[in-house]
Amino acid sequence: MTLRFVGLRKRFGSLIAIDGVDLVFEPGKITSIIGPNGAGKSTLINMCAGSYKVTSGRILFEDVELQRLKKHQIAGHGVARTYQNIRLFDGMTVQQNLEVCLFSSYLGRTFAEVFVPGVSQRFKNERAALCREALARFGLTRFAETLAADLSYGNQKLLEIARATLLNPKVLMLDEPAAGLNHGETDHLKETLRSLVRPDRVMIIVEHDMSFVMTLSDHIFVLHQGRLLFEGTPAEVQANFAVQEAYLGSPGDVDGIRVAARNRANRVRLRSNANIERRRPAPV
Amino acid sequence: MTSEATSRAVSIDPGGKIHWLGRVRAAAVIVAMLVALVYFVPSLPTYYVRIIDMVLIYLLLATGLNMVVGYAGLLDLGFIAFYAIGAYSYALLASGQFDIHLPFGPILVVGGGLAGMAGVLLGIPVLRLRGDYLAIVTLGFGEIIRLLMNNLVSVTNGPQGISRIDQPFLFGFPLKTPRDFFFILLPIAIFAVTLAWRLECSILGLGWAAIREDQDAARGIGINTTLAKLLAFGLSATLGGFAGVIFAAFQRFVDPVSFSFWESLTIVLIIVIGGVGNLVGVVVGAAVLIVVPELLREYSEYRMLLYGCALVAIILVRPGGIVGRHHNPAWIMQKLGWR
Amino acid sequence: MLPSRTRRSLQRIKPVVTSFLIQQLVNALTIGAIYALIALGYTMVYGVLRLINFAHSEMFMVGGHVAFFLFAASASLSGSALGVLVTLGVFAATFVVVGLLGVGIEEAAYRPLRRASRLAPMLSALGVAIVLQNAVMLFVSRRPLPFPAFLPPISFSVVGAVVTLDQIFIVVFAVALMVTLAWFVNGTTLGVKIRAVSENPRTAQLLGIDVNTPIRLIFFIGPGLGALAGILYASYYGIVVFSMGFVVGLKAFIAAILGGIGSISGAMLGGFVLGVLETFGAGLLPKLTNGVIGSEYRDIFAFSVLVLVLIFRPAGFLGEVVTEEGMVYKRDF
Amino acid sequence: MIKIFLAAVFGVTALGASPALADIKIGTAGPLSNAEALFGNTWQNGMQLAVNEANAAGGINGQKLVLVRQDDQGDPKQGTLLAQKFCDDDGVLAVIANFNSGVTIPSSDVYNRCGLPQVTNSSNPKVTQAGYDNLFRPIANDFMQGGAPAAYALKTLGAKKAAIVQDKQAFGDGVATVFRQTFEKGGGQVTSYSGVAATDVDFSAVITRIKTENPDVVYYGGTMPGVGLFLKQLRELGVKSTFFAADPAFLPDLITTAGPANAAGAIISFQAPPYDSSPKLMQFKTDYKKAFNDDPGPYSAYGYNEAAIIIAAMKRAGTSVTRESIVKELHNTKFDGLMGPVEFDDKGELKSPSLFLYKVKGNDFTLEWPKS
Repeated sequence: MTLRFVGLRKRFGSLIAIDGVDLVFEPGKITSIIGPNGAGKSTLINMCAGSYKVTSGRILFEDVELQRLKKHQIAGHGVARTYQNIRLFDGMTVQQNLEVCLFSSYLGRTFAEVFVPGVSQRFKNERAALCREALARFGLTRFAETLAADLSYGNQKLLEIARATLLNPKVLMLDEPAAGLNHGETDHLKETLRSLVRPDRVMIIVEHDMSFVMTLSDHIFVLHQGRLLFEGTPAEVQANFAVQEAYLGSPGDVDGIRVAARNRANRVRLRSNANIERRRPAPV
Repeated sequence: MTSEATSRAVSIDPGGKIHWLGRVRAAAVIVAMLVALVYFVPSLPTYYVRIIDMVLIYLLLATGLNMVVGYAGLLDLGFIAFYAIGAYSYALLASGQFDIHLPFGPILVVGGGLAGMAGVLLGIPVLRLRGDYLAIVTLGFGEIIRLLMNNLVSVTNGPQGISRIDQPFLFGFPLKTPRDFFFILLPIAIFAVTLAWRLECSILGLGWAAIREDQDAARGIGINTTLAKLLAFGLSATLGGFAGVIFAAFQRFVDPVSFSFWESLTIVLIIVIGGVGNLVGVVVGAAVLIVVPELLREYSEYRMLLYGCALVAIILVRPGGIVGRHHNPAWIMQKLGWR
Repeated sequence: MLPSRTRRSLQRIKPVVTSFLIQQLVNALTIGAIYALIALGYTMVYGVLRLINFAHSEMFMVGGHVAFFLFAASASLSGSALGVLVTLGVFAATFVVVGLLGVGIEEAAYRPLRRASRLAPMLSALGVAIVLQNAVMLFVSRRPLPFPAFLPPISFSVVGAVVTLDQIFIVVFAVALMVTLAWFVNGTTLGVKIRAVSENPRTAQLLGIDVNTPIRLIFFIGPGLGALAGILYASYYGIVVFSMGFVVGLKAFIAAILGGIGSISGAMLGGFVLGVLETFGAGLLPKLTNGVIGSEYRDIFAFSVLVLVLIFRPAGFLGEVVTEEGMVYKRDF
Repeated sequence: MIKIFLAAVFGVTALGASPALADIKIGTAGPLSNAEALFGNTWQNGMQLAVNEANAAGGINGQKLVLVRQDDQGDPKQGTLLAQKFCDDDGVLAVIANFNSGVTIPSSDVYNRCGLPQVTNSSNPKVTQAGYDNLFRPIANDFMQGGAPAAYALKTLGAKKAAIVQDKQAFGDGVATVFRQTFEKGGGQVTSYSGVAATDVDFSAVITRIKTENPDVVYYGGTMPGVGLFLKQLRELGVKSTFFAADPAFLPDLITTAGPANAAGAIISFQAPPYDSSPKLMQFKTDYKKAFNDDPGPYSAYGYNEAAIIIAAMKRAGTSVTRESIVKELHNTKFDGLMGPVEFDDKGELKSPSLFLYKVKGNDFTLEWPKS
């Protein structure tokens, strides 16, 4: 039931983003990956989810080598993720954003759904029921009919997580869930995430907000320049000198508020770049 | 956009409680309208019936294309190829060309099947392409098919076309006049539109919408985009094939001229002018794009000039299509009281 | 060791073959140059608005007609020493007239649709194309009009191949225009603005560039070049006719795609490549296959190449590589 | 533009020909807004001329004749739609349709179903295949059009080798095929049989290939402007072979397009004797020029002839001018038309089709065959 990265490497052209990382993620825990910008945190998630091709090494989960699979197959194995820059189906309603997650389990029955009278309504109700839980858990019930694009930033983040949970994943990877949320939202998010822990679920969080990470995680991996710098409990991490070096360049203050603040600033810039890279400009 | 359409369709009445009264009323209205149609149309002058037949044929085509363009967001500029395949399969299997004379019914199935297969086969190589790149490749495919029809003289009789195609029979009744064809076309069109609507509301339709919105994220939640896209290509092509078979049986003559790039554009025009992704729009668009040129008949050679102006005018006035996004079948059904 | 007769006959055939190949190459370059010129218009507009401008082919056709009447009007002068000047004048005038027409069309038919889905302007362009073509047919002429040749009918013989002066002129002129354009886009401030807008309109706007100026400019230059192509084409083939736009336009657009849509040098390359492909398909394939594949398979051949190129290199020869995600924009449909 | 659109939709009868009830309508459908617009338009002008003359002479039993000109864009689909439109309009007693064989074949089914007398200008042999009783073709079919030049090339010119080019349209393909068959049957050798596109303007590749075959004659099956451009480039690339083309090329534009020097010696088949050969034709030419201040198109004379044949039949029908009576009368047509005597066999084909070969000399066409 554990997820392990074995000798994982990723290179973009000349740049080596991940340089031989071996990690083991235990189910039933919240494991966080932290590290300064460009440490390769998101790259790990992207490789695990199949968004990036693995240069070398293996990703083992339930005796399956995930890196050999196609993206949707990986998802089919119960690996779900959220994105650093939110990727919802903007033109669809919240309800649909969730419902479509049940695609693979219902596709086989499409014929019945289309041709057998009544069946479609039954399936719809089944799916609606499943969605209702998720909606309720993330407090999105009253937005069910809103277009995802029209949601507030915070709710969009929640919806993205909700969408991931609807695949009831055995591996749940969240890429900066707290980014850009205000205090209240962050606390609420924390509660929600805790409630998502299952004994048979690996939960991975990539996050810059130190206070968030420290209070939420059971185990932390610290990445630095594509290598594993340190791993341990929040306490151990906070106590560790190397980590402070890597992060602040100066020892002392690790309560992370300032760090988080600075990194959030960086991140905003990062995201806007990412947007431009990801898709060519919309027409004028 | 199909979003609100499906939303209404899926989330009316979470409890799934059925309002029988409303349903009965809606059903009654629809049946009444159908009866009126079936009673009224044949009493029109044959010329109008023929126009309506044409509208229905193009409605079939547009419904098919709408699955690819409107639902899955894959721009296809070569859709006419499948129409051509359908038409030629009837022309070859029911004419003196090879002296094969199969009945209409089976060929309808065969033609649809062949077109569907072609749709999948042409779909496989272009799975990686999207947007205008896909559009151009499909344009290329469309032209290649037409040129093949024009050049493989030994098979298709080239530019001369295939004439004297058999009179189609259905259940022993000959299909001669436009009226006969109206009675065949109407149910087929209704079937096609209903099918499309049910698909739009089904999980497959949702999957297509997700691919249209963000293909990568769609894969991320386990949608097999390859399969979904090929289904879209195949299903739409099949409808195109049906339309083709009927067209050939209707005209009793096929030649490559009828399958030019311009025809492909006409079908795209239909769905865009009606309202992309909205079946009601498709119906309206088909009606407009076929009827307007006929209205302009009286202007003789000035016709196309006015037609062009009309196109630009319509697009400028309603860039999103004549029919608004949320005026979809679900909306109509609700207005009729179906809940 | 071949029997001597065969060898002699081979020696006799050789020059024939070479002259044949050279002749075909000349043909290819000429038609290619014209395709390239028209392709520029498509590629510029597409580069900025991501719009397949179906009306561009009609700009080419209108250009031919405008020039026809300008030449007719100035016929009296053209004989004299002023001939060259007159010709240049006609070129310039046509460029301006059609350029302005292009700007007008953009104002009227495309700009209102900027916020709409990308299919809307494309189809509105289609409507404009229909209007222009029929307007010319109805109000100018149905007949193919004999277009004057502004160059003396001099032809040279290069190892048995016939090369006419206007063929040379067309290729040189086209290349010159494209070089100028490339310089304009890369070397001048206006050009930089154009590039900025085509890179990312939003950002350009944020940087305080008025998006409309570069766009107007593009809709002036693109059609203008198309019109010049129209003149070259008309004088080379000796006619202008209202229906000459659509097919040539489609081919030029394909050339633009082949070369890499959005790239000027790409359009150039694409034009020449398409010219070569067509000539090969019509001139050589039948010879190589002993008529098994006749010249009527030329277009199938050309289209197949297009399809293959796009499938394996969607960016075309010189376009910047596009990812699967990069091919589509949020507001596509 | 919106105004225009509304005007188009609501003011349907504003421009259009919507005749009073008493009028007798003759419908015609041809390409008026596509690449073949020139042919369709000048063809219909020819009919208009005949109709005008008939009206000037008092019409039919005092009833005025009206020519309803429609545009089928050479599209079979629209051809059948128009056929239905004419069928439904009881005022229409005869049609001259269609121009393209590909349109005539499907539309003839429709016309036949409503018994509307149909006189066609499509030369494809298949057109009369169905043996419809109401379908008449007062022109030579492709067999004549393609055969005569081939025979002439073999016998008179003693040609051995021919290169054939055709534009892959029903017409071009039809005549070219016949030319090929006749030429080969006559012992000639066809060095190459190439297809081009009707929309092509650059034939240099094909011509360069033909040059290497150095044939005695080159036959082009196709329409303008293709013919003119082909001929021009043929000469420019230094191919000296005798050039043959079919009647779409019987246009002054051929000479203007190709240039007199290049066009000189080209042989064009046409179904009417020279305009100056008979006063009737000269009259027609001048009348046409007067009416439309333009030279007749290649099919104007045919159009005039076809209309005249129908009008004659109407006259013979006497007091009861109906679709049936016109069909009956058309069958026993004995009419000395613009282009010689017109009689129909039981299949509706012209009994004694005539074909003339013209040679381009300077700026006009001079009769080459048959030498009278």
